[in-house]
Amino acid sequence: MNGFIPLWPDAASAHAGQVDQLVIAFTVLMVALTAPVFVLIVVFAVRYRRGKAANRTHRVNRSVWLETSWAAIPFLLTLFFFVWAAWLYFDLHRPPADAMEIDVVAKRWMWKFQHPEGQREIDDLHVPAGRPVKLTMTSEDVIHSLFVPALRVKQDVLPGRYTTLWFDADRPGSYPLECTQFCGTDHSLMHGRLVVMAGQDYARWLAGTQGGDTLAAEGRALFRSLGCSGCHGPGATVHAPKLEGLYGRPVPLQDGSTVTADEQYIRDSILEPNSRIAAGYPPIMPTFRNLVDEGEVQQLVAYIKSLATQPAEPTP
Amino acid sequence: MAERLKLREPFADPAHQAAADRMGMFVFLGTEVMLFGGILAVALADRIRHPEAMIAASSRLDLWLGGINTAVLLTSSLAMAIAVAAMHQDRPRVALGALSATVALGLAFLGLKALEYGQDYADGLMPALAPPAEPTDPAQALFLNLYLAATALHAVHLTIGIGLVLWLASRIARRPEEQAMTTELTGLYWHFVDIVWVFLYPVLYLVR
Amino acid sequence: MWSALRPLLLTWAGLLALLALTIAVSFAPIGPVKPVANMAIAVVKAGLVLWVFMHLRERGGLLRIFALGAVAWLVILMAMAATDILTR
Amino acid sequence: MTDIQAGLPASGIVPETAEERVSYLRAGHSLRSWLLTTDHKRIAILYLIAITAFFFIGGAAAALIRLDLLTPQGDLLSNEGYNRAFTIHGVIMVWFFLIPSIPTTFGNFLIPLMIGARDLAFPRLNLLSWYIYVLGGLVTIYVLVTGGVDTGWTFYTPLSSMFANGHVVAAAAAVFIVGFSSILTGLNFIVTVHTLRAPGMGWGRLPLFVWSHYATSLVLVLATPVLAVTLALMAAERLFGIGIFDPALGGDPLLYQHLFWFYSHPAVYIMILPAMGVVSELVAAAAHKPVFGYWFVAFSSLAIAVIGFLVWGHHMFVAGQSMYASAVFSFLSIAVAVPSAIKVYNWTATLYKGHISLEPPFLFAMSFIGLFVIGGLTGLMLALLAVDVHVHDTTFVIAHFHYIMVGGTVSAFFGALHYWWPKFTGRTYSRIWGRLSAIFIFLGFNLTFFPQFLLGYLGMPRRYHVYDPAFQVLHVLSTAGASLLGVAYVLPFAYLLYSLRHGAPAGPNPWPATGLEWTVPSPPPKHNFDRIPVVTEAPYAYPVERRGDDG
Repeated sequence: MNGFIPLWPDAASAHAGQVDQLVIAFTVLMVALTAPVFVLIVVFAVRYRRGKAANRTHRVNRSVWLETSWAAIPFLLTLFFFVWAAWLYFDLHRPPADAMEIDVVAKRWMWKFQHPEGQREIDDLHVPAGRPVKLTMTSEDVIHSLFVPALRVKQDVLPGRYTTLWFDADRPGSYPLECTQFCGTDHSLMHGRLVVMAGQDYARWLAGTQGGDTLAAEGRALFRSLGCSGCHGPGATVHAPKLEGLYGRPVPLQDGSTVTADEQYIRDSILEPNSRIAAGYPPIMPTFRNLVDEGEVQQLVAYIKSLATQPAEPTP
Repeated sequence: MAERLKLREPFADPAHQAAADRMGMFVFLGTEVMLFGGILAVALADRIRHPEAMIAASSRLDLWLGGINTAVLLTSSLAMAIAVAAMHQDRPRVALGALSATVALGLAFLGLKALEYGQDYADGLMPALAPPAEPTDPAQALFLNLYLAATALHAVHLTIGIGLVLWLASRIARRPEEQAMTTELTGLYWHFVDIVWVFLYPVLYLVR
Repeated sequence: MWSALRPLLLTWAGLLALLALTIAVSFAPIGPVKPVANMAIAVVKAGLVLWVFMHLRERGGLLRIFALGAVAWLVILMAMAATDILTR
Repeated sequence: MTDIQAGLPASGIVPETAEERVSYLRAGHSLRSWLLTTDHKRIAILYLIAITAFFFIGGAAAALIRLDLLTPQGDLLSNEGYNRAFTIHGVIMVWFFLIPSIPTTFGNFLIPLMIGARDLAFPRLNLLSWYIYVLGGLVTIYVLVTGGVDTGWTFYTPLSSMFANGHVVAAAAAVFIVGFSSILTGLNFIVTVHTLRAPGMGWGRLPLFVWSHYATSLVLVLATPVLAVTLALMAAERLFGIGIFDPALGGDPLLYQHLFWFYSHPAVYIMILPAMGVVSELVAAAAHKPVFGYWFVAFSSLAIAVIGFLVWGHHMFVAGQSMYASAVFSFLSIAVAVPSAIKVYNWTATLYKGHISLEPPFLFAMSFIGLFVIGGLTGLMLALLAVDVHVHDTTFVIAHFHYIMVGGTVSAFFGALHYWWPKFTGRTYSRIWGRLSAIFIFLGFNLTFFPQFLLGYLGMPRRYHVYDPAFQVLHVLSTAGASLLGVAYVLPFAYLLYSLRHGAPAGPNPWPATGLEWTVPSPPPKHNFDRIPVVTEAPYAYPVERRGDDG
């Protein structure tokens, strides 16, 4: 994005390159389909000017074949681009399993990022180059939208729900990161930088920043201080679902359906325990909606996910 | 049957004007279908996202009072239809009687509805207006809010309907010979408000 | 006059019967098909009111289209919104 | 116009002509005769005055926005001021200018004349619709004067219902009210076209202007009520705390977006369909030749109206909508572009072997075709899922819909104004100034909005008034274009109003063109036709000008 008038944004990921190819190819098709309209209007306006002699014989006022063809052909050509674009879009919605997980909380007019290693950042996000990164995002108030132009990715951040966004930035550099869903007074100020760093630079950055507990560790502390361990802990006597090995496993619900225990299910069970009650358990869990904010819920979710690897003991 | 109506600008022939008036009324009722349609769409969305909460909240509503109200409104529709038939048979006195029955039944519906609202208010079924002692489950509060919004909008339409019928009755009392068409149009509106309740009743009360 | 009232009274009786039916159906343990049954009965009741009380029986096809056209657009709104909510 | 070669009209005051003395303009001089009129022509004039006022208020807000964006830090307005400026610009332009512009002025005036009727089916409802419009307008002026609203014209919840601090409920009430004005206009047109066509005026003989207004009316009548109930629910949530979309209760903010866009995408077809009807008339009159493929163009209006209801999800590709639903909406959004492609190609084919004159209205029509094509194609690009992920909610989208709404609908509005002005007022205007304003509007418009395509792809978010300094040059170009556009828009009102006093009498058919409205005197008498005409031939039956024209 250099030069006196910037004309094309930087591309910092393979996906960005593919979107650029799609846009350029589609523009070529569009110019091909519409150049005749612009040219012919001018040509006809000159050649068939009122009062000017011209060969106006054989005027045809309808031709079903011609009209059907210039309706169908552009449609079919565009369908090819529809499939190409849909393929890229579906690819955006399927994060790789080994992606690095970063939790994001959007709050009126700032972005809060939480790295699994415990680092916390406001508005700026440091990520390693060449590794897929998956952002799990939620909002504490209104709808925001995380947009990184250099990666050609954008995803709205909704209150009361997790939305995800993943990217694999391969070119180190500092790229703008913005909020693109109008969220109130300082919507224009809710931007920051996505700093993509080469492997060792990122490691040095990680070491340099104050290495507090990892996200899961803070989650465990919260798990104990809020009293969750009283029911869900190993030595608990209360009949409550065991959380070891829960993450990613299908959970049978009381109304007979089953749901996989993803971040969304764990979050909902913390904030609205009665929404989807596990089968065979009484709905006695209190809501923690006013006790924890979204950032702390993400820490609890990180802790429960860290329990996924331990074997589940038989429930008492 | 010759259309008994007051001819007005651009129309020269009564049957032509009658057809236009009926078409205009049905197009207007089409817009009302889309207005209440928005609320039914919200109900469908809530039903898909929170099935058990919907069932739990709906079962807390007074099914029988709703049922009686539906019967009252259906009967008022009958009375309205009789009024329309009477006006087409040129029997204004019978029509006035039927219209007063329609108004009475309409007011009865509103009265029962107000009674029900009082009951709901006391039972904490209106979380937005009177937060109950022990807080209702959020998803149930969602349904109860929708119940309040939908029945309030319907009650507003019913009140407008009652106003229209009273205005119509006063016109028939003064000059009965030209009011057949106006009676039929008011009847169409009244029957539409009844149809809205025919759908609102199962959507709100019978979610079992 | 009586000949005009007869269809109205019959329709009214039909409507009340359908009301009783819909309440009864809501108690019957028929599980997932219940909302469909509720709506079907409501559609029949609405159809009766439209056909007899609103005299659609005596009206031409065009007016019937006008009377029922809007319902098609409502179905578009509900169906496409539901596809999103169900497959989210 | 052929007989008046001089560019400027005859100098000095032109006395009242015979037609004017008996025309609808002179049927009653008192204010009361205007404010209580049920004559569709007078109501059209009342609407023309009202929407022009709102056009300039909305335009002023746009000027504020463009001036504020001159500098990267946005020095003219505060954050709050900028948010309220673009919100009031959106609300006024969408609901108080674009949606009513062509149907309530040219639709009201011309549909009865074009189908051979003395008035619309419900004249009193027509006047009521104007009063409802004015009431909605007054509430909007109240909102504007007392501080405005800061939610954007889209009023997304939960921002609008729980966090915004402007006059959200009053703005929602204003839009709720003005919605009923559109419903009444749509209802009036549908019943009029069905019941008041002159003998012999079958559906195959309707001018395409009437076809497009019929399709617009279907959309008006079926979509607007959903907006009314959505804004009512949002206002209830804000005022009484009746949470319907409240995420804390488990409500779905996307449900608000589904209901809002179910109206708001068909609303953009309400804005463009009448413009397409105008352009069909202008292209036929410019080429002095029937429109190529009458039935295809007529049915493409209906197709746009119907398919327009199936595509709203393309506003929500990144909003958290399921990817399967997004794919369905993306496919249907590509399908909805097909009828528009038919129209554009058919208009171009109409010019082939015509007798093309470049009078001001026909210049506006050609600039419509050019700008609408660019707007339509960038719309197709936005319908592609992966592209929309990048450019959604950036100035690329702003440029796209301004190319269609300003490049399209406003150009067609000015084209219609210049084409039917002689019929409205019986006076002709200066053709030189007419052509100049068309050219200035075309240049100013492109200079304003083409840079915003580039800015959008570069990643300049929408509704931002602080931006990366590297974007400043493009913003300055855009603001320069906006100032040229602002001046160009004032020009027509100068020479058109001047023509009221000084314009030469236009006569019944100045262009000359076909259509029943050109068979009555200009300005037409109050009762339109002395005798209701009997239609015997197809529309656009232009006489063959030269031997062998028809081969």
